[in-house]
Amino acid sequence: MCEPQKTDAMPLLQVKNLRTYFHTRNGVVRAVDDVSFEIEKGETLGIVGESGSGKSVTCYSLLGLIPQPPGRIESGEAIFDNTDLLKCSTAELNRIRGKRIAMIFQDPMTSLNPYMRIEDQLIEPLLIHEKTGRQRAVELGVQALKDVGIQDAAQRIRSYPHEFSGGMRQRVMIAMALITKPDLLIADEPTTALDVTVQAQIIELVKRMQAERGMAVIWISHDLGVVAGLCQRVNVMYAGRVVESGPTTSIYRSPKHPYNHALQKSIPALQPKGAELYTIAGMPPDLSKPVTGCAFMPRCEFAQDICRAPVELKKDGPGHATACTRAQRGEINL
Amino acid sequence: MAETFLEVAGLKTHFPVERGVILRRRVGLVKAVDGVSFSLARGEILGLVGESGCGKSTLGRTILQLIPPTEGAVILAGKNLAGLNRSELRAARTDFQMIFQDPYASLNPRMTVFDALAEAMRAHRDISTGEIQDRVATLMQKVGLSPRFVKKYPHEFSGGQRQRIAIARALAVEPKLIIADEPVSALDVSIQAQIINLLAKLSREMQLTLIFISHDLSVVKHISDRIAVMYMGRIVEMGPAAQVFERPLHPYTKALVSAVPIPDPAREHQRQRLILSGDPPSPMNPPSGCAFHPRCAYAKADCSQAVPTLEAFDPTRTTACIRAREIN
Amino acid sequence: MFRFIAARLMQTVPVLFVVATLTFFMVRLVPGGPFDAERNVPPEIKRELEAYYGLDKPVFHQYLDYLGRLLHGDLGPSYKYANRSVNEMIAATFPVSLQLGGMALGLALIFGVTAGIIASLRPNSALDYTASSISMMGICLPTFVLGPLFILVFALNLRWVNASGWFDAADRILPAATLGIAYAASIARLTRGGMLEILNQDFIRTARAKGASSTRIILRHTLRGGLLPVVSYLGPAAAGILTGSFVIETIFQIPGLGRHFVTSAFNRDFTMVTGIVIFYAVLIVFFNLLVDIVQIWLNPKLKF
Amino acid sequence: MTQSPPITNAATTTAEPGASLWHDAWLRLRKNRLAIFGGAALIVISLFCLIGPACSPYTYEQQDFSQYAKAPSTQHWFGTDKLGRDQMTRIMHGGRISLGVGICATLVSLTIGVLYGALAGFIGGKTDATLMRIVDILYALPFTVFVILLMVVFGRNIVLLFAAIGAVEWLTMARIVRGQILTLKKQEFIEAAIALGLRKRRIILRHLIPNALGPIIVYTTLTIPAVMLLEAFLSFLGLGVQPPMSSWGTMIKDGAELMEEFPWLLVIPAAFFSLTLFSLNFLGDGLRDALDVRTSKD
Amino acid sequence: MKPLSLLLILTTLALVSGCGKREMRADAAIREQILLFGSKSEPQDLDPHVVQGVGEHNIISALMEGLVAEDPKTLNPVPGLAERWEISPDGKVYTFHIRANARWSNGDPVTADDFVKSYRRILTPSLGSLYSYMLHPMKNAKAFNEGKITDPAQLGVKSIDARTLELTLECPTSYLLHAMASHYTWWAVHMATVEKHGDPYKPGNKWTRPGSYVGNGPFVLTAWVPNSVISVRRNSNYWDAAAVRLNGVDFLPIESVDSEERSFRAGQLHRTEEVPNGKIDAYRKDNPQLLRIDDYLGNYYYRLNMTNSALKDKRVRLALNQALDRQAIVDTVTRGGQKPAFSFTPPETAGYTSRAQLKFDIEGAKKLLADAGHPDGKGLPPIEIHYNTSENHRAIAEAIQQMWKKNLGVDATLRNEEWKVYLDTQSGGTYMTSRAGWIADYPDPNAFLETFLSYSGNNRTGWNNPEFDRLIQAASCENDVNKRHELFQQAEALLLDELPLIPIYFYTRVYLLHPAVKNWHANYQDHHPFKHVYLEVPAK
Repeated sequence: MCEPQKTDAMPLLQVKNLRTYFHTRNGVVRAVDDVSFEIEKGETLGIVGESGSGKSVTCYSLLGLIPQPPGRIESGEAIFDNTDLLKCSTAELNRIRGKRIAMIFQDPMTSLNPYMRIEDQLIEPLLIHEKTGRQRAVELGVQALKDVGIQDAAQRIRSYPHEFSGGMRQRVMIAMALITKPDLLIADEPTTALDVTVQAQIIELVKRMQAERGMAVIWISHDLGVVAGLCQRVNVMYAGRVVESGPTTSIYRSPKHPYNHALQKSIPALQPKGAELYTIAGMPPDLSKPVTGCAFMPRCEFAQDICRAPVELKKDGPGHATACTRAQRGEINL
Repeated sequence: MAETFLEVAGLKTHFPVERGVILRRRVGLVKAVDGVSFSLARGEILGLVGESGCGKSTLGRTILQLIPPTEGAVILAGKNLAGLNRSELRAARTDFQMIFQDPYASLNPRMTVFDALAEAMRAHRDISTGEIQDRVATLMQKVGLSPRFVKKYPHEFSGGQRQRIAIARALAVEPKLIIADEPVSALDVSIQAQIINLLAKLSREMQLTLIFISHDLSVVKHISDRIAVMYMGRIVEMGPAAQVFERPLHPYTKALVSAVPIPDPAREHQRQRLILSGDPPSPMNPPSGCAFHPRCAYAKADCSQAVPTLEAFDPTRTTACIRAREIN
Repeated sequence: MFRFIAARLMQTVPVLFVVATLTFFMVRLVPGGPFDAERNVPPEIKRELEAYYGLDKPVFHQYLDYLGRLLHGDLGPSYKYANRSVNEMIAATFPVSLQLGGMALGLALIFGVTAGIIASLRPNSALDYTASSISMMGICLPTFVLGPLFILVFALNLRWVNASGWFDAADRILPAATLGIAYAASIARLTRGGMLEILNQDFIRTARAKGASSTRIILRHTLRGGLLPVVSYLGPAAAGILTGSFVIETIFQIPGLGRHFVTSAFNRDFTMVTGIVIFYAVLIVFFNLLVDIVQIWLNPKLKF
Repeated sequence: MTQSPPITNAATTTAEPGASLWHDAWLRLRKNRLAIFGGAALIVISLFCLIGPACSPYTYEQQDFSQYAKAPSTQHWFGTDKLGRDQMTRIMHGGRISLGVGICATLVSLTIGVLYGALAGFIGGKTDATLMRIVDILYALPFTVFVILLMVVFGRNIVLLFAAIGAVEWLTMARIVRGQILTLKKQEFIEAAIALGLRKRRIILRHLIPNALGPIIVYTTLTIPAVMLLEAFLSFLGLGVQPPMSSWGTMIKDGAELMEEFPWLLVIPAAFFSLTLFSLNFLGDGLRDALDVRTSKD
Repeated sequence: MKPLSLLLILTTLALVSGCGKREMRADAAIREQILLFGSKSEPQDLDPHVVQGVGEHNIISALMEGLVAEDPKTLNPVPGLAERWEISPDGKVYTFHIRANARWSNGDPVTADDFVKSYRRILTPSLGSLYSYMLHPMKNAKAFNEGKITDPAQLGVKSIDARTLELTLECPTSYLLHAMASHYTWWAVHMATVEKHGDPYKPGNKWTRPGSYVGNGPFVLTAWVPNSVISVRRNSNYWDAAAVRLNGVDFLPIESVDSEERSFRAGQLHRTEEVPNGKIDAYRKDNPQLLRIDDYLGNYYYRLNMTNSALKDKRVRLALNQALDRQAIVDTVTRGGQKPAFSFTPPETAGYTSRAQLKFDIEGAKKLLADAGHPDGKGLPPIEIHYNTSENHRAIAEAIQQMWKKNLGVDATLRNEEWKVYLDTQSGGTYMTSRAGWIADYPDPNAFLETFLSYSGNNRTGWNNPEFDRLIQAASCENDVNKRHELFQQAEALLLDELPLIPIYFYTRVYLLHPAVKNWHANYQDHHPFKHVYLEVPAK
């Protein structure tokens, strides 16, 4: 159920204490475990983390795209324009999805329906949400394709996805997401499957569209480099939790959390050539086993006994927060 | 530089494009690899970069004779692999191995690590069970895995561990050349570093010649001695890794370098980015002349005339651009 | 497309040739001839008959004769039904089987696809299990149980329809239902599997993210791909179903090709058997072709 | 930090036993109640058929004309048939035949189909086209004539029946396996096996077929009931098992015509048949889910 | 469980909505005087000179008539197309006088010449008539039929004038009139029509299609849908059309006994060919008025292969025979009122009953077997019972297998073969014991006994006895009925003593008949001339 809330200076989207668990045969996997963040109108938020860190699940939870079962949203709220997305019925959610919040996905090869023409998929949001006449919708669709830089849009709109390259498909996805002029675009690793050259194009495209339309963007990526150039703020996630959050510059220039720090040290691009790369020992924790305390502790070179105690994300600078007990105590300085 | 260990000369791999379920008819020819020549010294690491579809994986597989070459020679330690018959080739495979991109797909899910490694060892010679056990244990340790896990199945390992197993399997036949096809692109950032370190160490310790294929220039730069940049089936630039990365000669390499995102907001915002427009052209219908000219910021009328050849720019570097000297 | 069809038809020729050859010799290998009867046939008479039908010539000679006639589309005379030709008998019996099979196929598709879709909407729910169990029952109950059961209830007790024969429109109902149920069950399973496969694809998530309703997702996004397995199943199935089922045609006393074929095999009506096999092979080829065309139409990735 | 062994405690060298996919599959299967029920039912039915006759006071062919088609009673739990034979004993024996035909014919089809399909799929190209065309041709051949021919050429016996049915059923199996192999062939581990210089035979037997086992097993569990039905159909034509032996299929067929007069002659064998079929289906579905690599990843 | 519960639910439904049922086809047909006749199998053809089956007889007898017809009750010869005939004292020359008003269905008069031409046609070898030997009693017919003489004029048939036909025989043949009345091979075809549709002396002539068919019987062919229905309707040109009460007959070839029975119950048939034997009891109990069990001129027996070493010993054959409880077989297995057979020829076949009778004597059988060196079956190889695929044959074989096992300790195996394979095995003589049956073409002991002539193609046991051959040959030319029967008695006694066969039972015809069918009389050939049959709504 949607409960309209009366607040004035609300951010565009405010997520509080989101917990999404998967109830699998092998136990409960705590994919997202108490995540809170917010995003203002027109802002770009990056969510960074390794695979399995819960960054995608967070966003899927918001739009009700978690397969249920086995997934279940255990708690939390996500207030979007006075509406709690997590408590909406499917019908209510359907009015928001694709209209006010749009999403693009990691793999453009599989995210477009191979059995439908580009045209039909592209204009579907218009037909569903705006009751646009088909002819008008096609005109808008052609325009949208032109906007994302597809030549011969009027002809190519009749093609099937497999006739397009990966980059072009991702452009189509973007055109499709933006065709209803949404307030928020959630991009789930949209460039991971693409070549660097195409990735650069897509990033430029999203930047441009954002500038033109003033929408907010949540950009999920495992690539620190991509996020660095694009986002104003970044959340770093590890094992289903946000471990560090802050303005992009401070996240990169003055990392506070050892995980964030270690991650940046292991990137070849930032290291001198030929030098042995920094590696993080061990593996991410098994999320089906409950983790008390800091989830990164077993791999952390700064770990001490105190890290076994529960840790919270605490503010430690202007717009910056870290979830590291020792950092919060000022014991480590990276 | 030491003597030549691997020489690839005028290698071409062309695929006919056929249509029709029954009445197969050739509708075109994809020149996936179209005249590639280079040579490597023993223990050298060559980075091979390019966009997807540029032919770098096909080149790798053609060198290893997993795909029969259309033309050209692959001379490994004085033996032309392209000229071997089937049984000779099978026997020769102990000299060169491949590491694949997807560690989930490259291991047989129904075989234990031990079986996979033992099979590789037995493939070319008879050795006793005891010896196999010893060697498997050594091999496991070499790639950083505990020998205790030899009886486990691939699905019980993480992606990074699987990639180590795949590396161990490749090493099991004691090859001299390894081609690693995007070995880290399916792995998480923190795991990537481990695998890169491992490959670098192995190459160093075992005098392995390594061809490291990747689309990620920053990774390639880090590990390679030299870098070859491929575009549309040809090498457009080749040279020492640092030089290619710091001061690219070919416009395409420039674009490639420029497109690499830098995880530093300040640098990222400052730098001048050269963003290519459009996608690579269709390999079935390549542009005339320099294949890159339609996307090239420096293109002139001449560029669509003749296919530029790979020419020496300075003693260590070669490039295939007719305007190389003008623009650099 | 024209070239595709032409090429496929060209390919048929060797297949038919091999089928015709194999069958020709196979039926002659089986003991017993067309003119053997319980009452001894005097050898002189048998000789005359065999001479008339050319059975006195060396087998290879007969074979060449047969192929010669086959080229003209003549499948020869029936040995058993003295005044009829094979072409005539096929022309008389095939339309009946075609009609029966067509109706059965229609029923099977309607019920099978519906049940499959329903089951796929909520996999592993009570609804799914119900739909699956019903369809499994269709597989479990052999037609020779189902047919008599239907007759008992609808013809003998309710008197709604006839117990046998192929005269009124109402005579079509029971056999078509009996024949259709077994196929409906398989189609339901395939549909369920196909739909689930597609529903797990990324692009369905895309559609949901667009705010598409479940109905829209099923009808517009899933059905086309989800039905592909059904289509490829239908090729051989249709050839089988349309050429008639011996059991059904026997139970319901339907003058179709299936019963006629088995009877002919038992009668050692060589020409009839060979003729029907060739006809059947042509149908199989035809339906496979049809299925390929439909698949190409359904799946944009395939090209002629 | 240098090259770090990511797995701690590398001290001991005794190998830990690995959980094979089969073991994993078994663990998953164990949680699927329907599949376990199916498996248990199959075991119970098999034991009933195998051990039952030894415990029965009657033999399957022993006729008692005074007991003409009697309904189930304390004396004959499942009733008697038209020759006054104890139906329970006949069901046990019939089960042996039906299950035997089902399993043996399926094994025949499995062996031929898997090898043929794997060969066609792995070699590919012209060989594949030729092999598959042969399958097409065999599909078009009349099964009835074929079986009569086999019966006649080799004489009638039950082994032949298995062989005949299996020899027909393998066609579909070959197609399925070929399809699987075609997909598997593109997997990197096959390329790796080629790169290792393994022999073709080894690649097919050790790498391809084991990985196609999932669909093969599922199709096998579907083939068994199909074969049992086919046996009934052959009996319908008079080509099935040799009297006085009977199979469930022939019993159902005979019972179907007398369902009004002597319903137990249909209902009891049909119940056994259906139970077996349902059990096989549940087990098959369970196995498919248990062996599915995709589910095993999550 | 499912079928039963489903059945229960549906039956309840049926009872609830039982009212307002459709009118049954059979009831409508009674008003229309159309007989709905279940005729088992699709006829090979309707050309009386080509076909061979019993089923074809029913249809052809509606379309054609012989010179002599059958009395509907006794089947004794009565005038048919011929109004009268004379027989020469030596019994060798028959002269028939054809009715003046006998006409073909196209209006042409029936002439003596039609018969001459027809008999020439059926005896012409190239036609390949399977049943032409029925005419062999005619002078020179056999020689002509076998191609030994080619001049048709030498045949013992000639037209004296347009309406007078003279038949000359080889031997006096006492059953000739019976044969001419009951067997279609003796009937004529309209040669002009046959010639119009193809070579009359070759098979495959298409004159027998609806619209082309020209007959001289009470009905004409109006429709023929293969495997579905053959309709005949009143022939206004029939000489006795006024006496015909049916408007027509629909023959429905229903191969499956069970389907046929269900069709009868669903009101789609007035008469069935058979009754599934599992259902006979139910009818006997609940609907005896529908069930007909008529004695039938046929026997069911087991052939014993005389070339088989185990069966060469007469004592073994006798033992096997004496161990059979025939009464139990007919009571429990066949259940159709069949008579246990203790002789080969059915009792009262044209006034003949075999004096020699076999017996059921287990102790005697055991002793015989022991005498033969096989006490309790020891040393005797398993007796293989060969039969063709059929529920009944199987059940009987299973019962006999049990009896031999139980009564003699002899093992038996069953060998079931598909019909044509079975025939092939039979004629190849590669069986041990084998199920067989024989239905007489005409009511005479000869029809049975001649099958065991050493040169008969129907013998198939390898048994040959010159004395037997001599007796049968003598009987066939014997004009005196008593002397003739005595010869048969001797022959049969010889046969039963040597026992190359084990008679099991004499056939009955078990079928269902709608009570509305009138003038339908039980008789041992199951012939019910349609001319006399009519339908009448039974009084409620």
